[in-house]
Amino acid sequence: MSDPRDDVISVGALAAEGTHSAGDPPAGIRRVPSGVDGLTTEHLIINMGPQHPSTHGVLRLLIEVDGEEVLAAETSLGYLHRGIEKLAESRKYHQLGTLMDRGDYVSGMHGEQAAALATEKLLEVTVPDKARYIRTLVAELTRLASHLVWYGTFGLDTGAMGQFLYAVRDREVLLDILEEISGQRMMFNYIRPGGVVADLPVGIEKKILDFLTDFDVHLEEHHALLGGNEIFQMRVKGIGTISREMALAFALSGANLRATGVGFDVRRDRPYDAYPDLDFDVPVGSTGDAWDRYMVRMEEMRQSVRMVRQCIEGMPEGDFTAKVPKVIRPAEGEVYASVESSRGETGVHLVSDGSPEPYRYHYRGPSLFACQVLEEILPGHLLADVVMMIGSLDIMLGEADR
Amino acid sequence: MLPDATAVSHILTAAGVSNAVVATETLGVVCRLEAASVLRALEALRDGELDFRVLLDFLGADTGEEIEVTYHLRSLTRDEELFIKATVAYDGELRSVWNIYASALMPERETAELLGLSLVGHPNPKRLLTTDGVEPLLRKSVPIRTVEEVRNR
Amino acid sequence: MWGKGLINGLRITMRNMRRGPITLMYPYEKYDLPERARWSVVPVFDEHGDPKCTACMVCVRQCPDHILDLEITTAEDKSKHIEHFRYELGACMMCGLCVEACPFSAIRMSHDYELARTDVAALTYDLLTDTDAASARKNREPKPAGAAPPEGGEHSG
Amino acid sequence: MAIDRFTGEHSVAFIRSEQLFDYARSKSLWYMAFGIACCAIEGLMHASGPRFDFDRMGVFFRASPRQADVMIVAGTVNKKMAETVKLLYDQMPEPKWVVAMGACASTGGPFREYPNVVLGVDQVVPVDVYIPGCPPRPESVQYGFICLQDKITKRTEERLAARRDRS
Repeated sequence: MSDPRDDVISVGALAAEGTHSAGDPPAGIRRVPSGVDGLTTEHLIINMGPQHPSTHGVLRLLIEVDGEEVLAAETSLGYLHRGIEKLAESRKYHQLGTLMDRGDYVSGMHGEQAAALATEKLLEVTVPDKARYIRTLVAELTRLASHLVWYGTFGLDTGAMGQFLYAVRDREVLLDILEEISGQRMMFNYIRPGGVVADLPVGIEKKILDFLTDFDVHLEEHHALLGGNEIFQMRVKGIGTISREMALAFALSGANLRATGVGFDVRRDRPYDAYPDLDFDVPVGSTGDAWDRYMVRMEEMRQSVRMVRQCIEGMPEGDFTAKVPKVIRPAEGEVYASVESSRGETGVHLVSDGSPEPYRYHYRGPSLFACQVLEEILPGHLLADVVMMIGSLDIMLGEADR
Repeated sequence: MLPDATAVSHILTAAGVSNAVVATETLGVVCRLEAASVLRALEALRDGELDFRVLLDFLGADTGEEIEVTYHLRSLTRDEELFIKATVAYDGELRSVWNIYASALMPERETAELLGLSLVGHPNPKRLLTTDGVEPLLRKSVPIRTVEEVRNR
Repeated sequence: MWGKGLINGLRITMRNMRRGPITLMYPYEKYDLPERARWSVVPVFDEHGDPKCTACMVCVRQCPDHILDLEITTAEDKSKHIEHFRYELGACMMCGLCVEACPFSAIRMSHDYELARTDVAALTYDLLTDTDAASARKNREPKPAGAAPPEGGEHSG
Repeated sequence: MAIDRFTGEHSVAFIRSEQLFDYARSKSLWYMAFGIACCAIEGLMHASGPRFDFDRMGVFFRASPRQADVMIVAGTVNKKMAETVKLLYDQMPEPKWVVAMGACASTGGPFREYPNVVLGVDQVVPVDVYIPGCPPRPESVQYGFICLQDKITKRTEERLAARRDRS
């Protein structure tokens, strides 16, 4: 292994190439120690996780440090390996949602949507317009809920506490809405092949719009509270820079990919459900550091608010589900369907052999690919920045381990 | 979305990959090759004019007779997707493609472990998800727990 | 300017202070669960107080986790008697698939979320024990036709 | 002895030190957040959030097992994780309690058919309170802690009764 000091990232160079305008770190603050002359230090291996408050689940990192500088890191997964893929082979098609909910457990709707889309591709059914809109509506509400978790815990990693409480406060209202629509707060089991389980409850539109009116204000406050804080900016700017080439090589997706400047969004480029009818922007970053990922996710929340409004305005009349047999027996075949979940491209690779259960069910969790890139970006940073990088990648171990 | 099948086979022939079958299936454009030529084919596709720069996903499946591995490639410049399939025997070796696509690092470890293959040419061919002694769980011959077992735990 | 963000943050905190508390004092006040909320499975009884379950086993087959189990005995006249309708609360994920599948609405998802148990044995219990299935009662009902004895229903015992 | 009248079970003025300690313990259950999966969001994040406010009950988040009285195991425990659960449980000071939160920690839940999943955390460490639900509401967790408080107070009474019988 070559000396990791060779490719140490220096902040000065980044600030020069980056397009950040406001709040560059003050002069004299060096993020990366350039090594202490004349003193030999012994390398230390620090075990972080699997039970650690800021690894966002059960990620385990073995970090080799020299003083405070990270020399190498190894990611260890599998502490939440529950066999979603294996169990899906013994589940019927309409039961797949219960497993997918628990894959990426913070944005359950997207998992259900991916499973339903894959099954519909095999079945070749057309989903009614109303069902498409309801699905999009709940998926965007879930994205807001999921990004609020990321926002709250990302702040906790820096040591901030207040914004976490505000994020949870807003999320409570969202979860109440989602509970009223689907029946549970996190494991919705709402989206099924062919449509959704039940129509939207009466009067929910008003509740959602009331929430959005508040949330417009709250979101700007969230952004000002965390993103406007100089301490936070100093801690995230120039941290964990992922180049465009690295992002493509590691197959990153979602906000992590868009922060590097690649504007690929499944909602826009592989449109599904009601997204072709909606008007929304895909935010992209420029340098691909933690600050860009933060900004992209904040902008995504604004776009989600826009999309929820459009869904409510354009909600068509009609059935909420297509006619789908009770026991789904799709024809033999193999399909891939993907959705843009909160963390990236959640894909389902489904092989059917004509029986009521899938033959092979593969779940592409975007977090698995984000976990891989950690090994690459951690070396050269300080130990305290490790948690910032994990937080900024928004890793969900449920879908990495599956 | 769908790449031109003739262009794909043209690139593969130019790279010296013989008997590759390119066809359009329900999945998309699927290219079936021998396991030995996967590395060469992937390298040619990545650097070729179709520009498949991203290995979006990697998975293996137990077909009952052998293991079928699938490489899901995506080209962002041309907005196209391609699936490469190859088969490996049960006691066979899975050749790592990590130096062509870095995103294969962990999915390959996972596939090798859960389907009981040995991983060759990988920088860190350890188990990823399970502990030592756990059977290759994704194989069809390895059963899940029965209803009686889970009820009388 | 250095420090502008901090002052702005304090201003936001002050604004939030004026928004009033949202705390739910749980043991003393409870949140009104919405209509569709799904918690533990409970049986549904008809107006006579008899369970509506017909022991058709659809819910048992539908449950992805195999947490429901019906032990039935069938009499000569094909009527079913439910010995045990076992429910593993500890493994239930409250997905509602059994309730959706039930053709007679004989089970429903209750709103009871205070489910903590200190004893592991209490995680598995019977929803119904030693009762006739509804279909068995229906078969039998026309014969007595309003006479007093049918209430007893002790044919099995 | 005349002094027995004042130190007996029904005395108001004097309380056994054990009773006092257990009363104090039951009102300040500091938990170690063993958030593994989905339940961590509901039981640890939302329960300590502003709406449900676990701090009201004296239940407070600790990141280290050395400072904790209760371990909330929130999520699926698999064979790889089981060693860590045991390790962290052993590090907690006595007296200690374990709350199995959610279906997975109680019995293995939706994933119990998978051979890599441990059928409930009680196969690894002794569990005091099981909270069914997938995931349980934050109120369910709070109810579980009320059950645990009852259990702690009852434990003292039982122990004192046993000692009285012996003497």
